[in-house]
Amino acid sequence: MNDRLKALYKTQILAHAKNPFNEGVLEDYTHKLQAYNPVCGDQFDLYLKFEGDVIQNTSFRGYGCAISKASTSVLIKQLLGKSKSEAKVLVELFLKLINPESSESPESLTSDEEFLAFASAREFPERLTCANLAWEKLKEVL
Amino acid sequence: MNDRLKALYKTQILAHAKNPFNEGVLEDYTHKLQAYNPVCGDQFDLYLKFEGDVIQNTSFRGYGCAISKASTSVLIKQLLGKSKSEAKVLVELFLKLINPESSESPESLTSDEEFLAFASAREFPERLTCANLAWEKLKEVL
Amino acid sequence: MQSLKSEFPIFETARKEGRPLIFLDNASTTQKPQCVINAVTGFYAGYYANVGRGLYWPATAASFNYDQAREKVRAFIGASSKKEVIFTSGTTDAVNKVVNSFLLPQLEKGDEVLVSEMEHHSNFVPWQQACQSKGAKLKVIPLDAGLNLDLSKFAAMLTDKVKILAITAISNTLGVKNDLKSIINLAHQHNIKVFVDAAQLPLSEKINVQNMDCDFLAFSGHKVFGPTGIGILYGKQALLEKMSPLAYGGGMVQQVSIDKTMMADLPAKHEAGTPNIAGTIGLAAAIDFINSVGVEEIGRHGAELRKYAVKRLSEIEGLTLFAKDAKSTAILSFTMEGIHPHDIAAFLAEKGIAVRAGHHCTYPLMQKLDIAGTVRVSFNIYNSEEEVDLLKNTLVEIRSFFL
Amino acid sequence: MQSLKSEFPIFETARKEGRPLIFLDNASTTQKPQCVINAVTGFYAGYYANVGRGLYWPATAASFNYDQAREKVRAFIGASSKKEVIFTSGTTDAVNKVVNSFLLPQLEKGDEVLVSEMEHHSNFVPWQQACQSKGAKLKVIPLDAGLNLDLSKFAAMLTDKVKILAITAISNTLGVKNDLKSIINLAHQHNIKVFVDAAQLPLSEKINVQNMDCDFLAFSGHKVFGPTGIGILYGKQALLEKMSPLAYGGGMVQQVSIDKTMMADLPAKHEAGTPNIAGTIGLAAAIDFINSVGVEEIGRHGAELRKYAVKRLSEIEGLTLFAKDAKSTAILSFTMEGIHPHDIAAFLAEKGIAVRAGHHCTYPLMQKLDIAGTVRVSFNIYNSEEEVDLLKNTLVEIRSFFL
Ligand SMILES: Cc1ncc(COP(=O)(O)O)c(C=O)c1O
Ligand SMILES: Cc1ncc(COP(=O)(O)O)c(C=O)c1O
Repeated sequence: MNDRLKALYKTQILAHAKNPFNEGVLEDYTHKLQAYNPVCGDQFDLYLKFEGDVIQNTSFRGYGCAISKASTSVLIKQLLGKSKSEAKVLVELFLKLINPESSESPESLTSDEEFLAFASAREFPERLTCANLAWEKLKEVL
Repeated sequence: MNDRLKALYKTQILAHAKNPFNEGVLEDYTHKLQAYNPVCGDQFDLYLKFEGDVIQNTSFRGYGCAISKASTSVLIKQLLGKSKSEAKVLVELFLKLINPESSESPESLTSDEEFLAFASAREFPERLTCANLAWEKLKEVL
Repeated sequence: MQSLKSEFPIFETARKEGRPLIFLDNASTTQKPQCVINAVTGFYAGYYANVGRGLYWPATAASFNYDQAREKVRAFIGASSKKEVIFTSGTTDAVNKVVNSFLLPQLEKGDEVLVSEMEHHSNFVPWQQACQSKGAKLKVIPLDAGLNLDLSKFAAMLTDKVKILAITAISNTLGVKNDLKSIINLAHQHNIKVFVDAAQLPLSEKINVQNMDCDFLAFSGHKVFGPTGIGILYGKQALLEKMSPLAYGGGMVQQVSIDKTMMADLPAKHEAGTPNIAGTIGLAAAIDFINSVGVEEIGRHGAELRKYAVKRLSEIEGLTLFAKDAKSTAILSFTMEGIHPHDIAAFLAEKGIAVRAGHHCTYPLMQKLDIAGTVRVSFNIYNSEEEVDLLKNTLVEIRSFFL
Repeated sequence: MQSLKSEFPIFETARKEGRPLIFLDNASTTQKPQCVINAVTGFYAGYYANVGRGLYWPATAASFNYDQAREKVRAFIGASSKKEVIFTSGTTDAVNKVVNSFLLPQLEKGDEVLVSEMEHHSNFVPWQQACQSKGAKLKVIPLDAGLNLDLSKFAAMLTDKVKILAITAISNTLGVKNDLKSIINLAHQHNIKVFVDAAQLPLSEKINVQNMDCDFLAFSGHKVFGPTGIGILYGKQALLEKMSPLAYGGGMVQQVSIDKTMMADLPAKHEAGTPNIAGTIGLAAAIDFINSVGVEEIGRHGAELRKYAVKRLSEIEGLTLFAKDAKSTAILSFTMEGIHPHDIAAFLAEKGIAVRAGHHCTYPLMQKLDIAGTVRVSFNIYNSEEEVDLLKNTLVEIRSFFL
């Protein structure tokens, strides 16, 4: 297989796509968001439970390609226990990381392996909407 | 001026355009036809007075370029005194004469100067609808 | 067929990281032979002008070629008169215009419109929205287990409430071809007009609208080697004459006064504004090209490649083929267990293999199949069995990478 | 400017009986510079694919360029967002779509629509027919003696019955330019929306829709050095969001089920079907070309040639110039006593001079002027004073031949 693409899909992404974090419906959610990509039909429901300013619990359910699923899974995992403002910082970081027009190198932005795995998305602008689907949606409640 | 075009407009056509035959309204007409070219707005009313099978009187009134006016004038002149079937033959002859796809040479079709003047229209397919405007309309009553 | 590939410059010039383009997305759009590109360029560089009213060269040359293009389309679809050929900007444009000018003025509450479950959105949503705006009912002809139109259910839907049947000739997702002649015959027995979405038909078989007896038919130039932005609507002359104009504007009037407009005769009546002249000239060149190869030849090659692909892809474990036995078309859809169509398409793209993944603008069909999408491959004259082999081998690699 | 002529291949290749083409029919359509032809060819031969959904190269390249074209148009007209730029097949298409999606759903018996007496049929007939279908009233703003819009009569027509004002920026027959900024301002004071027919505007002055504050604006690519079959509709975002889609089909939906369709966001919502991708890419190249020369420069050159033509043609006896003093446009109409416009055009054509004769799709204006047609000359960057001189001399010859 092609190395460039393999880099994108490498272990982190495949791992999350195959074994997503907190997949399922969260019964006592405070926020439910639907991340939907009309171009490809990918669709994820995100469930968040806020207590005050803090995201106490998260889950998601839906359907999409490996990249959108993994990126949603990473989001759901990373949000856990974060405050609104912390979550905001995280989302900005992730979007910068995958932005092909970003001038900063991925490694200068973070050392988190889960995040860095998505940096290769920069080379695949057509997959950008897969990688940022859930993250862009989350912005709406932050 | 260009000889090719001058040939088209030569004396017969200019003469008819400037001094049309029987221009005006015929009061006691039996048939009135409107020849209209939507592409350029040229428009002529043709008045015919049939007595039995014979066209006893004719006239026309309207507005158009030199070619459409002259060809209408020639039509109005040539129809005078003709029977329906004679008129039919005339119209067919004229249309053949100006048809760029016709295989017969103009001279083999007629020696009538008034007719032959229009043969150059073969070289100007874009003016065909000028030259045949009234003649095509007349077909409807023959 | 392979020799024809050299007539398509994209396969010469285009390399992605050294790899040639293997274009298996022909149901979406087709590549352009040099003769079509030359026809468009030759027009712009050699005799460009507007059509219809100019007395000067190059306006006369442009008008002549525009008129010739209409004649070529007429012959291509076997219509009896050029008056029945209306240029549009594509299939979708044609559907919308027939909905607006033919259906809507007569559609009333309680009326019905028939479409099928395999329609492309372009031949589904316009009819659906028209029905909703008038309180009419959109009825959807279901597919049977083999993913063919359920003809007995269809027969039961034919009532005198139905104002029109809009049906595709070939499913752009499944490659299933409908038996239009008998479908139209049945519909006509109930005085139902039939609109045929022929977007996928012209490279599959020779179209003959008189033989088919459809009331309307449309296709797009870009799917038959022609330029983008051009398409045709065929309509029976009596219908086109009765309908109000598809659009209003320059070129379609006889006379305009402040109170009244007299419309021009067919076909001008339905073509308002400056047409896509270069598009018609390119489409004419595409038709010449198709005729020089032969529609039957093109159709046979595509169908053979589909058959070969069915055979080769069947060897892959966990791969599901849809409408496997569909005949004489060049379109094939499949899914692979546990791997999302987009991931498959992305990996194929890295090998230079262009396929389409997703719903293919056929959501209702996806719902029926209960899937979010498929991978679709669709063949044309520049494709070969070797390319199918490469497709197969790459799919095997993908499977082992993901699973 | 003369050096630019060499960028238009038609002037190199085209000879009619040895004579070069003198193209004075630019209000009808414009010739194409090599860079526009190359952009179209480069797309077809180098990276052709459909846009929007493909994950493979060349689909990503096609999509990128398509999106870039929209951005170029946005900047070209000074819109605040790409969402406000909708691709159409031309000005006429844009007018019809605004009539269908914006006006008709709200138009009621007794309502009024305003147009002017100088409108092109494309910005007249669609509104007229819409009014007739609903029992609404089309009101026509008259021209004053100088053939400018009669602004005091216009002001008196502004009532709350008026649903929309559709007005041209520049008369394609007279070359008269309207003071849109104050017209729109006045209309807005009465809450009347304004549609601007900008077909003749882009090569006359820099467009800025935000400054002009129009609600809708449209022009055609082929009149600004671009390909045929492409045009744009600008609309204020809030209006485009509220309106129902201009057409339905593939590419403009979020989700479709048998009962319901959810439309996509702007601008996709208003663009159904495969777009004229090559057209948008060619239009983008045309905009680059215009920007490289400078809109002001192009406008000035055209206006100067008009002024020069007014001076030279005034020397001819029996020649009547219309709207002689119209400023800063490149269009000039005239008649010659005793000689029909078509005869003049035909003789000019024999010298290789391309002009237009007739009603120029402005019948209402012809009725006002009480003539059947005019000869119209319209200038562009590849025209020169020498060509005007030749025009003048040939007109003198024609006069002596006919009289
Ligand atoms: C003022 C004006 N409006 C509208 C149009 C129609 O443009 P198109 O034919 O490109 O749709 C034209 C050109 O013919 C025009 O000059
Ligand atoms: C069956 C079918 N109908 C309609 C269309 C729409 O064609 P276009 O996008 O060219 O208008 C397509 C292609 O996308 C199609 O395959």
